[in-house]
Amino acid sequence: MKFGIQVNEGPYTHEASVSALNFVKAALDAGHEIFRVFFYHDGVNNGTRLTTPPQDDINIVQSWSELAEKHNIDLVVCVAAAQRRGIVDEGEQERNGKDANNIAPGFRISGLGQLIEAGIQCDRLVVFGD
Amino acid sequence: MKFGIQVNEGPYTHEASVSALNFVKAALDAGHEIFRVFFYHDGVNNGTRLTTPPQDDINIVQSWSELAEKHNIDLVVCVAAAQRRGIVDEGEQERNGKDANNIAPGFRISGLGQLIEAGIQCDRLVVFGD
Amino acid sequence: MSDVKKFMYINRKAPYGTIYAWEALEVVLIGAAFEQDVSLAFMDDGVFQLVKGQDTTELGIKNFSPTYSALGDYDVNKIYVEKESLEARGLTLDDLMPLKYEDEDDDWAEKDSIRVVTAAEMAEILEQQDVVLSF
Amino acid sequence: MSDVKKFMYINRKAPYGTIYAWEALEVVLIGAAFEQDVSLAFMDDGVFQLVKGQDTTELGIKNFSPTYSALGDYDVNKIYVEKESLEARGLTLDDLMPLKYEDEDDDWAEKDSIRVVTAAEMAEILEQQDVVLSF
Amino acid sequence: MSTLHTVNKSPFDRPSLQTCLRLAGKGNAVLLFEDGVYGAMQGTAVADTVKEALGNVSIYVLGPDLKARGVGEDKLIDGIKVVDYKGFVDLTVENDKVNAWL
Amino acid sequence: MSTLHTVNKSPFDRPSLQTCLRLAGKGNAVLLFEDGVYGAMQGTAVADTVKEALGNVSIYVLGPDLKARGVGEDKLIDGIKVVDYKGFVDLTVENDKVNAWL
Repeated sequence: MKFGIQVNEGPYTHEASVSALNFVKAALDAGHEIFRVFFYHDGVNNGTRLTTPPQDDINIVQSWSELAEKHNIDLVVCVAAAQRRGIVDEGEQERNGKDANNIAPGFRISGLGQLIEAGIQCDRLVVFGD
Repeated sequence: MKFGIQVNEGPYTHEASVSALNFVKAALDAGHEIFRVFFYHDGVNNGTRLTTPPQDDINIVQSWSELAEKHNIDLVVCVAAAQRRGIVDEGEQERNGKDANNIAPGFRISGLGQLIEAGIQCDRLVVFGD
Repeated sequence: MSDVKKFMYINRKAPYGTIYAWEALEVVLIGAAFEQDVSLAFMDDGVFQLVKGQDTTELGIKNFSPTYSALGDYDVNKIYVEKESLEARGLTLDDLMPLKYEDEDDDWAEKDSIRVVTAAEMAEILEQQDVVLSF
Repeated sequence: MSDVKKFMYINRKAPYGTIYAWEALEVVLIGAAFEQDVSLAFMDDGVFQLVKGQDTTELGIKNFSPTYSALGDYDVNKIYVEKESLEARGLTLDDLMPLKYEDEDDDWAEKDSIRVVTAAEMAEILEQQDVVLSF
Repeated sequence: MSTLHTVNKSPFDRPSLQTCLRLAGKGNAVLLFEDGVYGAMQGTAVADTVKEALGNVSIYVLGPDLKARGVGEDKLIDGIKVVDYKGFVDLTVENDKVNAWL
Repeated sequence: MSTLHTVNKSPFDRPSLQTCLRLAGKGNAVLLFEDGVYGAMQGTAVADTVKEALGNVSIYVLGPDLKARGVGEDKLIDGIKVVDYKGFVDLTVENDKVNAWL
């Protein structure tokens, strides 16, 4: 079965990211397809490579990046939500005249249409948030 | 009177940043001193210069930076909270082996002791959060 | 399943205190371009989003409430408000913005988009959906 | 005002669902070095922070509950838990971790840090504080 | 010592107001702001609790947050006073400390 | 069409569980996870509401979230079933859609 996942909260602050990670892993283990993970609201903060979490805790950003690479999962950060919160890739850096970017490997920034498309294309959309 | 301010939530996501900004402005107008604004939890996200908010809305990060410059206010971002959330200055960039930083003008990263010190030194500590 | 899915956006949070209400509306506006069968539900503190007379001037932040009135132009005209949530908050339909749309199947007559429904009716409406987005 | 202030940390949120409980504890640990008069209050869902037997292995995240047991070593030993909040959640003192400290004024006798107090008693304790940090 | 309690949560969404009113000392002040202003409205499911509390504490509500939410002052429970941000600052000065019920 | 409702909020902190149970259709499934697992406990202020709802919907609770919070399975209301993440995924498959009560 084809799943779309929406993540609305930032890592560590709220359990939503970890729940989504565990759900995605379990769905993959059961042979399902993850069509896309869409990061909205503070969920966009899952996509910064500048975090340095405590060594005795999970590295959430890295877990997403590794999962994306291993299973070729589409991790999409909403551009409007990202602009408000300072998540920037090279394209956004140039477009908005910023002097740095912070997007993590495996994530891409795109529009809200990607969420609607996930809703249309997937058999199930599962939302994790606050 | 001497005020310490604690901000626990990120800009836009929660009204706390705007409430704190409006409170600080009103306190300054009334002739009070702002000893320090301490950003904790998701409040550290007030301190990234990489935001590009919509042009028809308040620019919260810039409002803090301007206020800090005009009134010489100490804006302190908690280092532990910042590491979890990817807010990085030059020192943190070097220490944690990051390839970029995103701290906004007028903010500095320091320890939780700065919050306790504000509690000890100030006549009033006012907390804005969720 | 047909090509058109029934999309339901559930709004349960008050405006301004947090950004969920505004960012949910941004999804609805983008989603309108995809020509799906769209409904909005307002319950719990979400009903406060529709209260008329919002004025954010003194806070210095954007007032996004006029956007609700534009929903009709985007063919988003099924807006369900739970009666029980209104009542617990001391509100009636008169306290809400008068959201309208022009019905192309009825000679472009202007009609009300908001329908106040009971919890039991809302439960039935929810059952009929294909995709539920929650804010 | 004396050099020592009465600091109260108010904990009202459940652990793990959000980070407030854990980051509040980090403030308490740092604050302990400042030799102020420290108390902690647990009310509403904050009482869940003290429930014994927490095991986060299957979630794959850090279990920070052992840190509460270390508070006594930091001279943080006034831990007030509101009775009404416990009762609404079906909890008793037996469900909580047995937090202890050694009383240096009483020949290092081991004593309980947790004191279950009524809302009326909690109100009085709050009145006596100089600085309140809320999480 | 007198305390200013601040409540920024909707009383329909969180227990903050209820807990604040249960634990506020006699004669204390309570300021409702952000989504907390909904607690100042007449005719709601919590209005009776708030009216009763007015016998124990003074209750204030932040005008700019009321206006943002379209809540007219004619909709407020009698005895609740509207203040602006300057009034908020004054309340923190008049009381000995601030307790935020987040 | 059958719906899986997910509730990730403590019933003592938010109205999510109450609203979910008010609006869930007969025969629907409800999964309690994250802070929502507190709604599955016996002897609480909301336990009677949850017990009553068991006549209308099936209620599940996520084991890993229970363990994290130190809530033993012996503390659960009779009739609530414990699932792991695989069970969570299965529930989303068995039902036609998922409605998250955030």
